[in-house]
Amino acid sequence: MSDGVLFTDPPQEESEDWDGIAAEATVDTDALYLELDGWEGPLDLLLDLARRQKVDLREISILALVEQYLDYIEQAEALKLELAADYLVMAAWLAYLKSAMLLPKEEQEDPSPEELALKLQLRLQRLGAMREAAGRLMGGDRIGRDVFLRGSPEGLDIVRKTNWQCDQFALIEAYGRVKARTAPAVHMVRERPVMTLESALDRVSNMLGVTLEWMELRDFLPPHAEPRLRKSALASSFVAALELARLGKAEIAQDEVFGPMKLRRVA
Amino acid sequence: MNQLERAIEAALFAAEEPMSVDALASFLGDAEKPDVRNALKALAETYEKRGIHLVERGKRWHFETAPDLAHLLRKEREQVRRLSRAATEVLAIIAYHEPVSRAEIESIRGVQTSGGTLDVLMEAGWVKIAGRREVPGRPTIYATTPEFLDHFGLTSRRDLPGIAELKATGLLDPVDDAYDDLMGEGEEEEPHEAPEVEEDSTDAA
Amino acid sequence: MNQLERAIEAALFAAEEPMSVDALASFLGDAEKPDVRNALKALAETYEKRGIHLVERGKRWHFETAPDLAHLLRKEREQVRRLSRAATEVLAIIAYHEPVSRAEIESIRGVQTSGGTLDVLMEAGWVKIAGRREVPGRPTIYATTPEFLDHFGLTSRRDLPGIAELKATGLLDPVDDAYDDLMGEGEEEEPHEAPEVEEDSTDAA
Repeated sequence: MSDGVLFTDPPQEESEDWDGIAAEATVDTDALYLELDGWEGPLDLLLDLARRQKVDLREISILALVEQYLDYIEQAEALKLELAADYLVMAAWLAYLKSAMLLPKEEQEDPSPEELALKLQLRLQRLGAMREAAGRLMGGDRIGRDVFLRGSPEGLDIVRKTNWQCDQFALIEAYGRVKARTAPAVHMVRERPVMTLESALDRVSNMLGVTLEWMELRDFLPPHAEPRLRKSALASSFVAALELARLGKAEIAQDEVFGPMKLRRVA
Repeated sequence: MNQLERAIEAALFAAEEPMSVDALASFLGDAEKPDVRNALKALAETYEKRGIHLVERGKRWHFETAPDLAHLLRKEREQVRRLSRAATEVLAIIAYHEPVSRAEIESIRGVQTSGGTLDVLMEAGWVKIAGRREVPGRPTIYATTPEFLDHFGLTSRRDLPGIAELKATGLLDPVDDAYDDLMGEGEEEEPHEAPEVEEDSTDAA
Repeated sequence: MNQLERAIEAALFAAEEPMSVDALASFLGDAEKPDVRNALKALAETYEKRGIHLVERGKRWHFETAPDLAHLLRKEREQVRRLSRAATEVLAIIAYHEPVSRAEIESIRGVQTSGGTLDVLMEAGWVKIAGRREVPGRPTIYATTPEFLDHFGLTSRRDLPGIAELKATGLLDPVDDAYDDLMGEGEEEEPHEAPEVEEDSTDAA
């Protein structure tokens, strides 16, 4: 690093990107200026004061810097400006540093004032370097300001193409499926040996009319019927018996659970 | 290459719309129109053999990519997908009955067929529009393509098994009969309560 | 001019985003990456003196207008959004120190950084969260993006103005390290509040 390289005044055109703070541009060194709102913290102010000494930061007199800062804060207070707390904290710390630097060395405690001063100097150097770098970065060829991209790019077409897969078997099977599904459906209703409730009702009430004696439900079933018809007849006759009982045309009796159900006409 | 050419090149590149000679001349401040015209011609010549061309369209100039590179600038991304069950059925019906209208397809399938299904088959290159049927409404009719035969390994449509063969292989048996056959004798005749569902499982392996 | 150069020229011209060598090679189908790289270099050279330049920014290539024509093209164009001084500084610190935590940024600036500043930079697409530092508290660390290089016209982070000198003079090192260096050997073992920053190796070509 050559002397002064880091802290040459940034090129003027950069200031257009700096948001209204522009300490270098607006400040007249001789005039009283207070821009505490503009400085982002005490370090910022210190850096600005340091740059006013117009020497390389490595050779800056920390003592002089401290005095300027304290003067500055004093002026601000005289003007009854509200000072952010961190400016005052820094002022206190710098006042301590100043007194320590003025005292004979032997009485110093660790860390030494030289160390503190050096570290402050190092910090200012780093901040200054970054500020300089930011200026140069902003001064580069920026898209939309210095260089321009294609106004209306066509864009690259990405065409999605589907490669459909199917095979002969699937095709034939599908046709079979359609054919099978839509073949005219002929429903053959098988004849079943059943006794309907109506016929059971007729049959039971007719048979009841013959006698006044108790008859077992079984006796109402058609004799010699095949087993499936017999089952159906039993179910229908049972319901018919219940229906006749409900209508008051018949009485039902059963002596024991699961015993034979008996039926007779109501006289 | 002179400064005017450079400026025109940059201006046309960055412009959002094609620019006329007038627009260019006024944009570039003090440029004379004949100079602009000459510069445009020189630029167009320079670009003639490149990947970008400078062209005049309706008196306005702009850059565009060379027409012969169009195929390169369109990237096709292929994606393998299995034909859905519904599409397979429609394809089969077209293959067996072609040429066939959509209404006929629907009547054979017994379910409505979405237009998307036919689009898929046409996109796949297996089905094409084969004209219109000369009946009221002049419906579009569909047929299979040579690519269809190709893809399915058929020499001609006659290679498709006939109804008799389908029957022999059991492919025409209603599902319940086939079930009964498998189960011995069918004691219970079950009602077919579930209506045919239009399936659209694209990835049914 | 060969076909590959023409194709690359056309593709980059038509593309809406900068393209990497990889993207170009895969887009152009069967192009070999070394060939693409050579073609890009040849093209960049061809355009060097023209009104349009072909440039590499963070490993991605795009066309842009020549910087010296800025004065012609700038008019009527919307100005680039202005960054506040705070945002500018934070961006520079991130770019020169990346990846870097907010505490480290603040220690360099000597002032608290509002979250809004980082948000602005992230919204602009120039800064991204680059993970967390594996130290107590696991602070979030930030780094710049390819769009940052793009926007500021940098080929890679090594192109950052003055970064080599800053590195050589130790101005990118934490204050305590620099102090120890100055003192010869560090007599007092001081805690490094800002741990050594790992150099981002992604753009070290």
